[in-house]
Amino acid sequence: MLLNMITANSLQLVSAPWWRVLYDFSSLTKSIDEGLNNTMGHFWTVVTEMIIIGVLILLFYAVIGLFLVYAERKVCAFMQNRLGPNRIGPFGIFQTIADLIKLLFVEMIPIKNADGFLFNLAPFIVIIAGFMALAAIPFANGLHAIDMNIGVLYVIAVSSMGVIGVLLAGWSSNNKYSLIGAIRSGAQIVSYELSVGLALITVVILAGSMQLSVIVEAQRDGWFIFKGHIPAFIAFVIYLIASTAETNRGPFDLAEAESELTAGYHTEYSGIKFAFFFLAEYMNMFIVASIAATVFLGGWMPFHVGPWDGFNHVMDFIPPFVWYIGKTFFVIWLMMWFKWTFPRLRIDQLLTLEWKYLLPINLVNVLIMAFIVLMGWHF
Amino acid sequence: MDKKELGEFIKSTDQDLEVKEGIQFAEVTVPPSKLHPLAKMLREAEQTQFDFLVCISGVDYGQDLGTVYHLRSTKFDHTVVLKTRTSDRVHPLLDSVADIWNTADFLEREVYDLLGIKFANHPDLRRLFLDNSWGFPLRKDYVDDINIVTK
Amino acid sequence: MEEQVKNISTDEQQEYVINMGPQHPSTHGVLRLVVSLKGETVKSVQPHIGYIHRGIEKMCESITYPQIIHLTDRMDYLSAHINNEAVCLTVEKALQVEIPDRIKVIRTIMSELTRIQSHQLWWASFGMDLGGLTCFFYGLRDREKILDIFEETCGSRMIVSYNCPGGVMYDLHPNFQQKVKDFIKYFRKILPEYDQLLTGNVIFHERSKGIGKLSLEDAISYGVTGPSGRASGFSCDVRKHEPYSAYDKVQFKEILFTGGDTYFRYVARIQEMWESMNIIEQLIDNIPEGPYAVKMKPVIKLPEGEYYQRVETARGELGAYIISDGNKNPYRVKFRSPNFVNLSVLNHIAKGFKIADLVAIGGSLDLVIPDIDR
Amino acid sequence: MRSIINYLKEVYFGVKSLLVGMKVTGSYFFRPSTIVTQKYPNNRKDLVMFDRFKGEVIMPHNEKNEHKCTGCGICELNCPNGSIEIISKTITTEDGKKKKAIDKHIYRLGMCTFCALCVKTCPSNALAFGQKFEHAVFNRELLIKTLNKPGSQLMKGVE
Repeated sequence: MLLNMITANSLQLVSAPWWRVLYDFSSLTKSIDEGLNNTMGHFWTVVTEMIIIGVLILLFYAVIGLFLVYAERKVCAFMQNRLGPNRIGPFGIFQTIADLIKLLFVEMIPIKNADGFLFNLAPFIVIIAGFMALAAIPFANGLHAIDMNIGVLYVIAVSSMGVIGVLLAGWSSNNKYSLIGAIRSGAQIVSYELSVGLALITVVILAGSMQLSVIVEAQRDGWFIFKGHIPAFIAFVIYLIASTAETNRGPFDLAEAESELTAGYHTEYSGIKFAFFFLAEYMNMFIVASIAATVFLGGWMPFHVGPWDGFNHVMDFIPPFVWYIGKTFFVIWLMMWFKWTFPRLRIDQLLTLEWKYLLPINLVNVLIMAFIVLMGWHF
Repeated sequence: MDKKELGEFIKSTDQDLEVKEGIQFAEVTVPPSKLHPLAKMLREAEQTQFDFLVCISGVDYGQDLGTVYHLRSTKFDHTVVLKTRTSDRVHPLLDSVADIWNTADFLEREVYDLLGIKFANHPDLRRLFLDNSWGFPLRKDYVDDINIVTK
Repeated sequence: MEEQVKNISTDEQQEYVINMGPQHPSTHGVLRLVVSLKGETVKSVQPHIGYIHRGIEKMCESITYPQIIHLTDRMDYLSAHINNEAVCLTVEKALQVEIPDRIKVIRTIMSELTRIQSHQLWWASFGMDLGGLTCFFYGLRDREKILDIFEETCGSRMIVSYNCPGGVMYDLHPNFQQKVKDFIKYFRKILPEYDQLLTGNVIFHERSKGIGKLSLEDAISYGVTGPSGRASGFSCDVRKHEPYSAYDKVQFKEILFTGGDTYFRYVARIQEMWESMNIIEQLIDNIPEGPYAVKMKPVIKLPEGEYYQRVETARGELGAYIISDGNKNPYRVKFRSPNFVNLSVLNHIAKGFKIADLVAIGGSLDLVIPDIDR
Repeated sequence: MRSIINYLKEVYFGVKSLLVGMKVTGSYFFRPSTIVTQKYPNNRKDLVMFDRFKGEVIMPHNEKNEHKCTGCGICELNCPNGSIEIISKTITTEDGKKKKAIDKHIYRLGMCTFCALCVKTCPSNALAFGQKFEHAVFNRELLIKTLNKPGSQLMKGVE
């Protein structure tokens, strides 16, 4: 009944052909909102919308997580002269689904002397942090769960919440390797938060706003990575490095450090709880990549070159959502490339890299960027 | 120095030592009490400088238990073999050379583990491969009905 | 709950002890390291070994000399051919058998191929220890080519059992020469890639330079041989000092460095791969004609006496010490295995470094656990 | 000033070395032709092992179900781990003489280390290596094999 009404309403309001929606989701979302408001009170509208968005994000989370695991395995396989998963389905595309089913049915081993409550809580904290960050990301024109005016700040704040889960997991496992991994992770994320923040601030200075939709809109005539001269590019590189470190991925995967700490903070986890950590790692990667895409590479904005109108029209023809996904996956691919090329850093070198190299460069970079903006030298 | 000169040199330091020209190397048979001083002398003497202890092999000679030391000098590239044996099969005790060559630490632990020869003044004489309850398998009188299968 | 807190709390006196192994990704086998930590800094490392102690020395006392050879394969399985050679040379020395040149050359080529494949696997696993997983696959990919050459000639890939007293088991396969040449040509192109991926990498430099420094005096005193010893300047290459097989006929450098840290142990092995290729190239085109094995008696009995033969495996000096009482079985066989001795230095050089460095140092010593336990 | 230049140099060479490494993996990523792994169970049909490959010890029989094993027991003696056992029987030959012959040549694949001593030392070349390499079975008993086929006989002219 409700669904019927929503679809009817939306179809009424969208007079243009259906594929127009692909280029601007705002009319669709607006019509859904209005339709709901007409049928029920304001409170229930909000509740229903929350449920819809929750379910959508949950599905998105699962699909993206599964796909990224598969993509990672294929990418690393190709870099290592291997075929990668190729058993289940054509080119092994159902491999991760099979893995997921296995993880669902696998026994969850209870840990003696583990702090049961915290042990069970930790994976949820990790995964909730990912969910919350996903809310603020503009996926396409008008496809945006909450458009906060402090979007960048919100994302930075929320995405670093995951470390609490990691620390809890490491501590409550009552395993020495886990504890070392968790403490490493704590030190690592606390330091790299700085670089992530400062790299984003460089762009915030350029855009003049923290609202992600405004930042995307400001890149209509050119992405910030091109508009911002060299400082924006440096900020992008620093953001890539720091966000790789923040997501605990190689070459900064010290918290897991397979050859040193077996599996680090999630050594003792099994079954679906392990799957949560596993999924959260890929989801965090997706989130940082999509922020990089949004802030530096123009989000869902197509690639435009100033005076070339014909070229710009062709670019406009590709839907914004595809642009967004494409850019995000490009950044993810870069991060995978890092992981499968470099050896791991040591914990003190990791901190040296942050405090001796990234932070000073970043601070100087912010200054230069502020100067450029002040003088109006940017495009 | 070749094996003949080495033998003569060692003989000149102590007339009581039994020096034999073996097939490959000069072989010196030392009583257990003289082992450590001789080893120290060979390590430090200007002409020999045996600074590299190649290996310590424990041998069960039937009546006696003994150890064989292969020493080499990295400077002169000559080798000498020291042999010592003790007839005490219950509490065999030899002097440790771990203070002269660091590598003797592990090599002596191996000998102790497999033959039960104890080394006095060894820094950390524990069994290496086997359990404490295990016998000493490289002895000729070692019997193990479960693990040794004879055709 | 209270008990739990007591277990976790660490005060100044209490050491944070972790067990690395026996099942641990970085020990490449069943080696158990009891590591005392202060924070992340290693205070002491106690190796606990013996998980795969099979009593090879005891077993050798009850079997004949040709049968011993297949057991030596299983000590240092990565330099299986060279281990075989140690026993064969000892037996031949004792019986004073004159070995024709062809056999010597075949053995030398095979030994050097073994050395290359061992170093390739080491490179692969060392990269993995440092966290660069791609190295593992590149190393194994190239090693596969050598294993194919082995398989074609010897019938098996890793544990070849190709040597026998008096020669080798089979003649070289007709394709052997061409395949080895192809491999050398291929590997000369690929080896610079190893350098690009790892040797030149700034992260690798940070991880390896100055880590686990072993001085020359300590290297000699601890008896660390092989590339690990030579990285400290310990001139211990048996191939140079006491040439066996055809090593006196070829020109090659002994790779010596004075740094003695993880980085130089790494570079020493990379350089050895180049040198091994040089040696093979000198020999592969002029393998003399002749029989591939000398006719030996069906039952080999060594004359009474003691025989010691050392060879240079991929990891250091392997000594085979055989005491014979004139029977067809040896009276006592002792193998001076390089890994066992190299392991003893681990505590000395890993002290004061981080856990991650311990893994790197362990990897750079290139330990093969079955050779330690025997 | 010098320290700043050194600092920048360090950053430059560091980044450069990282890019060199990334070039290697990246170039392989775009060259799928360099993939070396095989889809093993699928390519089973065209998988040819080398002719000297030591898969298992077999006793070749000719089309008349005859083998060359005289039952001398040299392989049993030479086997280092006792994986060969020969059970012999006494048969009466055509000209009425009693003769020792092989009843069962038992070969324990599970204990075999493929040292090739039995094949090498066999005086009548009765043993050889087979090419089969997929030996996994569910029951350990199945690894104990009788090499001579039932009803087989000694080949004429082999002593």
